[in-house]
Amino acid sequence: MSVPLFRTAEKRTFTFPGWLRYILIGAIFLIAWQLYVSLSGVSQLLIASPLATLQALIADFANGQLPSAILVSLQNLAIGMGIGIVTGLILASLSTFSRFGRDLLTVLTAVFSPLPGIAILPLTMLWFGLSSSAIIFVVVFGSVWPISANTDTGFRTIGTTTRMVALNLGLTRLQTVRDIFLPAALPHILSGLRLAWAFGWRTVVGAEIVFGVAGSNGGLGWYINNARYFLNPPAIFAGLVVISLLGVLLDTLFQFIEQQTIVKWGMKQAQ
Amino acid sequence: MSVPLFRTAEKRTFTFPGWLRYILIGAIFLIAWQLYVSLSGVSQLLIASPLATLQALIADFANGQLPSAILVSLQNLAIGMGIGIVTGLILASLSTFSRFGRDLLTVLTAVFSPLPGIAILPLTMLWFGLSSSAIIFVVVFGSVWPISANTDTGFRTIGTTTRMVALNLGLTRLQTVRDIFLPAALPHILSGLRLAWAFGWRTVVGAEIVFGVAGSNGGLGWYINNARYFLNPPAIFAGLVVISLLGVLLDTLFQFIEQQTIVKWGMKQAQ
Amino acid sequence: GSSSNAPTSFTIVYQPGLGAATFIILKNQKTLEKQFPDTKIQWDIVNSGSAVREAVISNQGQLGTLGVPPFLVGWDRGMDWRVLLATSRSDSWLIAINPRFKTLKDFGPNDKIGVVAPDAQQAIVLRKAAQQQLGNAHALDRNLVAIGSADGEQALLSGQIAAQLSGSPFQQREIAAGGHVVLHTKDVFGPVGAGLTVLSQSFYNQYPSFSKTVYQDLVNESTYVANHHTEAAQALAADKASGGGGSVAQFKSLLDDTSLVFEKTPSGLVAYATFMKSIGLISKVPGSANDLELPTVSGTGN
Amino acid sequence: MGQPDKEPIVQLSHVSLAYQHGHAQSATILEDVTLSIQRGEKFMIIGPSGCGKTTLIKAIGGFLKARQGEVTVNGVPVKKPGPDRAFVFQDFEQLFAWRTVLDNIVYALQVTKHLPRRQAIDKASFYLELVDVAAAADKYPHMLSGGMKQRAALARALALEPDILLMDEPFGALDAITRNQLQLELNTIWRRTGVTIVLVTHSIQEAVFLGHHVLVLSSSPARVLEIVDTSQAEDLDSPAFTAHSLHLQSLLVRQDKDLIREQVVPLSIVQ
Amino acid sequence: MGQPDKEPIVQLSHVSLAYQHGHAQSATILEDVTLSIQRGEKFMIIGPSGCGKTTLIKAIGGFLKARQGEVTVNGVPVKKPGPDRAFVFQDFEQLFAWRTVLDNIVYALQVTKHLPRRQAIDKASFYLELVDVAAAADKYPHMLSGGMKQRAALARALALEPDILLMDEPFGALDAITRNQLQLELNTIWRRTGVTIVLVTHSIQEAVFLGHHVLVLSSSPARVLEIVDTSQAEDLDSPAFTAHSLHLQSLLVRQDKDLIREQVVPLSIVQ
Ligand SMILES: Nc1ncnc2c1ncn2[C@@H]1O[C@H](COP(=O)(O)OP(=O)(O)OP(=O)(O)O)[C@@H](O)[C@H]1O
Ligand SMILES: Nc1ncnc2c1ncn2[C@@H]1O[C@H](COP(=O)(O)OP(=O)(O)OP(=O)(O)O)[C@@H](O)[C@H]1O
Ligand SMILES: [Mg+2]
Ligand SMILES: [Mg+2]
Repeated sequence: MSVPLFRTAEKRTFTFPGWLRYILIGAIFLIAWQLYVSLSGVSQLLIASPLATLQALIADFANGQLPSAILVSLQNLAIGMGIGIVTGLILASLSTFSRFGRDLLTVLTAVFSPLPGIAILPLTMLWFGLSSSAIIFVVVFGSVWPISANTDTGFRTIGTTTRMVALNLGLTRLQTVRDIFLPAALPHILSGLRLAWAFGWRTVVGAEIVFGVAGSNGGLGWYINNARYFLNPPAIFAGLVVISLLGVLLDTLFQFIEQQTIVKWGMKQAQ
Repeated sequence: MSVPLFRTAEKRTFTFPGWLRYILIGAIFLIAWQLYVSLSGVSQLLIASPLATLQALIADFANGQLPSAILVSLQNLAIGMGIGIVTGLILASLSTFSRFGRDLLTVLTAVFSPLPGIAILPLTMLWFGLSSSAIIFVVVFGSVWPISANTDTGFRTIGTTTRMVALNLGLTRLQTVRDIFLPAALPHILSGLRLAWAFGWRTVVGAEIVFGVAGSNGGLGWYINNARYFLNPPAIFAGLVVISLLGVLLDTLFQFIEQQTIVKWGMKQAQ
Repeated sequence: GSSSNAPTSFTIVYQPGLGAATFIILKNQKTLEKQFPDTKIQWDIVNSGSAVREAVISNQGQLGTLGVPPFLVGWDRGMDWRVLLATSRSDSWLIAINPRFKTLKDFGPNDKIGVVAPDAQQAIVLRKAAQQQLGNAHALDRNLVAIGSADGEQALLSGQIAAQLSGSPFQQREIAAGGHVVLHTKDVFGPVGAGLTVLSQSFYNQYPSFSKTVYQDLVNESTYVANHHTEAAQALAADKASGGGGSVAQFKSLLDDTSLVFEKTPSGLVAYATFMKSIGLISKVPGSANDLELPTVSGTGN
Repeated sequence: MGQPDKEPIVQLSHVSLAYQHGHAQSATILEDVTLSIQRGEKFMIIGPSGCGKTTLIKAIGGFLKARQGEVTVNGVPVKKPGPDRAFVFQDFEQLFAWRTVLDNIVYALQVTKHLPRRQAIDKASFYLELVDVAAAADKYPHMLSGGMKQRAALARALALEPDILLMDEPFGALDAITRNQLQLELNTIWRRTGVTIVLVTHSIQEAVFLGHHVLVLSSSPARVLEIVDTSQAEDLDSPAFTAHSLHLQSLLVRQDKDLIREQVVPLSIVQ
Repeated sequence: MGQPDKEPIVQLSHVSLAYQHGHAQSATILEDVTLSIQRGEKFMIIGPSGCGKTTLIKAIGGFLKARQGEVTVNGVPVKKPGPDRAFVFQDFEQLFAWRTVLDNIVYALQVTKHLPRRQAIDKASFYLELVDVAAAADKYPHMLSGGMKQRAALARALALEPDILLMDEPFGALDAITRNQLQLELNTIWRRTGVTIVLVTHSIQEAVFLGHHVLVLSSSPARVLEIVDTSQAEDLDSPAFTAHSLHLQSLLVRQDKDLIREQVVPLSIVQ
């Protein structure tokens, strides 16, 4: 077979399929974890074993506590990230086409991106009330900067020739952004989205933990915090595992998107 | 003058220098803030005016509280990010050169990057004790993923020809990474560093807020949190302003680095 | 009930824990909803006194529960809130695992003591105790660590901190894990210092009858809880938001413990304020407890 | 082949060009260029490598602003690029990586001519057929050979049916047969549509064979050496053809005197 | 010019090549190619655009693995690329954007030959002088014209003083004079060093003039049409030269029969 030799092709004689390799690594990880808990003599009040975690997972899935917590968090996340993505893309586009937009993005990113969402939660509450809007706002705040920063970098690293072709076709600004800049910057944008999602999650969970706005419908952060409050490490770990699993799921989705776009277009090496 | 017309060249007849435009935008921002506080009738217990903030800034700079808080936070951040950067670059490099490295990075990123540092603080505490090491660890944890993810994307979007030239020169892996991949992926890496710094900050401040090691050596997060507990909004805002100003400072540094590298090399359009 | 003199919406902001039992039962029985069908009653749970304070300042909540010191800080900074009634009176214990710690004198400069927050009742008590036993209110400032109760419990058990001053149910679990009591808060200020239920003066003035009805409901539920530990434990165990997964038996034994009593009369207001002013945390002291109370409890507290 | 109309469509008067990098400016690339191109003529540009051919044709395309002097098209000063001046760039990255070859052309037709998709596909297919890339119509650009990319870009420019075709060494990567074939196709299209053609080439014979006028640039800083009227030299065997070729060659050789160190090979043969 | 040594340095036996994309595989590009290249000879590859010339030379360079058959260099199967087979790529992006032109060559010399910097600079300057890009030695690649980039890449390959020079249309973007000049330089270097040269070109005359053997590929899927011995045809005016040119031309034309629709222009002239 004629394979591009860009990466250690000699060794590629036989490989497991991707999912199997991931599961293998995961299994090794789980075993190490179980062994650490069983053998190190660490207090079971501090760290739960995989088995205990599994039990907690099953129990809290059965009684509906986890599903509803997941739903609440996901909903906050989805709304927040949706707004964050649109805002980030718009900011980056403005930044590309007008000097004022660029200055604004520079100042906004510099001033706001280092501010921790937690630190602005009290203000947020003032504006949005003791509701999930406050959490959604900090998620927007947490995801808009990675998206706009990555998109802006992506836009500004588009090759000169590509830019010139767009100009030659006499595209409107909207067309240029939608049809040229977005696809050309897609590797950057996807990597921004990946981060935005991860940090959006952090913000949702972190905000729920620190600030504990709950009402009857607390999310995953609330679930974890409660478990901590009542010293229930298996539930803490169950919450963390759920967060991770959702992460893995989303990662698969991202890989699929990459495969269908930038890898197919030759803009990025395959995984 | 012959100027590339890639951006609205017609309008570029006269422009203020960059710093002046930023200061202008900043000034407008400050005025809007002062007007909001003065005119909206919002409780001064929740939001401080720019003037009150300035007073608090001056007072707490004079009595040494802020300088020492800044120092503590910056120190935690610098150590944490240093470790995070090196780890991130190593992970991305391993991921490029070995299938196992790639699988490992994929699994690690998917599993760990969505976990909020705050949620793992209790574990961290268990491993590192109630010292700044615990905070440093969560900073590492917070900065390693944006760096490794961006670097990995950068590595994998390097052009085929560039890769082939490196192969043709028969470079060792170390040489390939150091001399080819790192500079070629620099736009991505810098955008990852920018984010890592922003999120590193968030983590430091967030961790200090949640986890506040008090006494004489509290950082900025502790400072803000203390101000919040004792209902002192000007000090809260003074803390936020300091964080932002440090952000602006670092942003200037990043722009300078970009100017001296990827802009000079034609890999990125100038600001 | 009369709804003519009621607000259109009313938000109650409370904190999780055993003291929340009163509110959970009030919520479950929908007493207020029945009395005021035209008022939108909302329940929000937040996890610190300062969050309650922020909710009330921004008028996102009207009725809040919090400890004496955060209440006093708010009052000192000009909030117009007053005490509607007390919720509970608790005794918190300073617990250490290492037998070396018998009194405050045994704590060296590196022995950390965990408290929930720098403005929490526990932090104030510890300073007062330092004043009494060591002659300097700030003698232990360097030892203080702000750490959530749950994290603090873990830190104590794993030896990261030398002692922890929190409350139920953490202190009972810490004792069960081999800890011993170094200090009772009731030994420092006396058996005072309570969880407070507060309301703004202006709200009370605008809706006096509504406020009085809420007060009466809370008094009723508080009495009910005090006399029906089993039912209260069931409510706590069932309410995942504020109870959080404990079993009925666990809650029952915590309620049976005498370190927390459902006490309606505010206490310790003046004592705490006097001390907090003396160490510079607030700038004024009320002439009497009466200055801090709404007519519902006027003249009963101290 | 007939004479072009005697009406200037492109005019440059005393044009100087240079590149701008931030605030620095390169040395002058082209100095004091004055020329006019008649509507419907085929205007060739030749000159030593690196002299400024690309720079000049980019200025006509509107991608560079003149430092001095003025470029007009149809009597109007050139302000920006547009699809009335379809451009074929010198390098291989001018197709959009995220569209198939066919879709690259279809897209260009849709945005510039607002053709319905069906019609755009027909037209695109026609031109792909013409340049013999129809077999790769559904491939993504990164799967094409260098010559195929150039031909596809040519097809896109032709499909736009512009007033002026600006081509920067469009046949540079083609073998003799394909190149010859495309020269003939270009002539056919020109005869049918009367399009004005400006073409940069490094082949003297191509210039004489295709062009009505050949602009010879000196080496840098480039000036106009001569504009040779070759409209009568269409017959390859005519003495005029040979005379023109030798004349152009001598003009170029004079420029490169110092380069010629060894035997001088008849250029008309070895190239 | 003398005869090359009668010792094969490159051998292909029954080699088939195809491209791999993830798990999919392209149609066969080259089929059953068998050939051998003698040490010290100049071996030319011609064929219609898109037939597989680049693919073939990349396989010799070690960038592609044969699907069937074997490629050996010095009797050893080719496993990966190396600086003993210096490669000049077809496209313009083969210089490292982050190094000046001079530094590109200096770097290559330092990593492959471990020359001290001083000496590397001398050698690099010498070769830049040779290809006449010395004036741009301190520029970054993005400031170079297409032809200058190609010449700089050529200088880098020459500077490596390899066993085998693999060149993919190295003179494609050059004007006649520069091209001729470099052909002569190449001959000089070849005579001095006895390097084996494999060169892809689209010019029949270049092939006959430079080459000892000319491999003619058919259009896709490409096969070996004929390997013509042109070692005796070095004199441009000799009948052998003309005969070989006409023969190669007829081989190519046969391939492209269907392409030729109009008049057939003598290829030796118009190209
Ligand atoms: N990465 C790739 N993936 C799939 N197919 C490819 C790839 N690169 C080239 N091809 C196909 O392989 C064939 C030969 O391409 P190659 O680049 O070898 O041609 P070439 O002879 O060098 O042409 P040219 O003279 O135009 O450079 C073409 O049909 C092309 O579409
Ligand atoms: N972006 C740029 N910045 C600065 N100088 C540049 C830039 N692009 C080109 N130049 C310089 O301008 C001069 C002319 O370049 P140009 O690309 O116009 O040459 P050309 O005639 O097209 O050459 P070729 O035939 O090799 O393509 C060269 O000396 C080159 O170094
Ligand atoms: Mg050019
Ligand atoms: Mg090729």
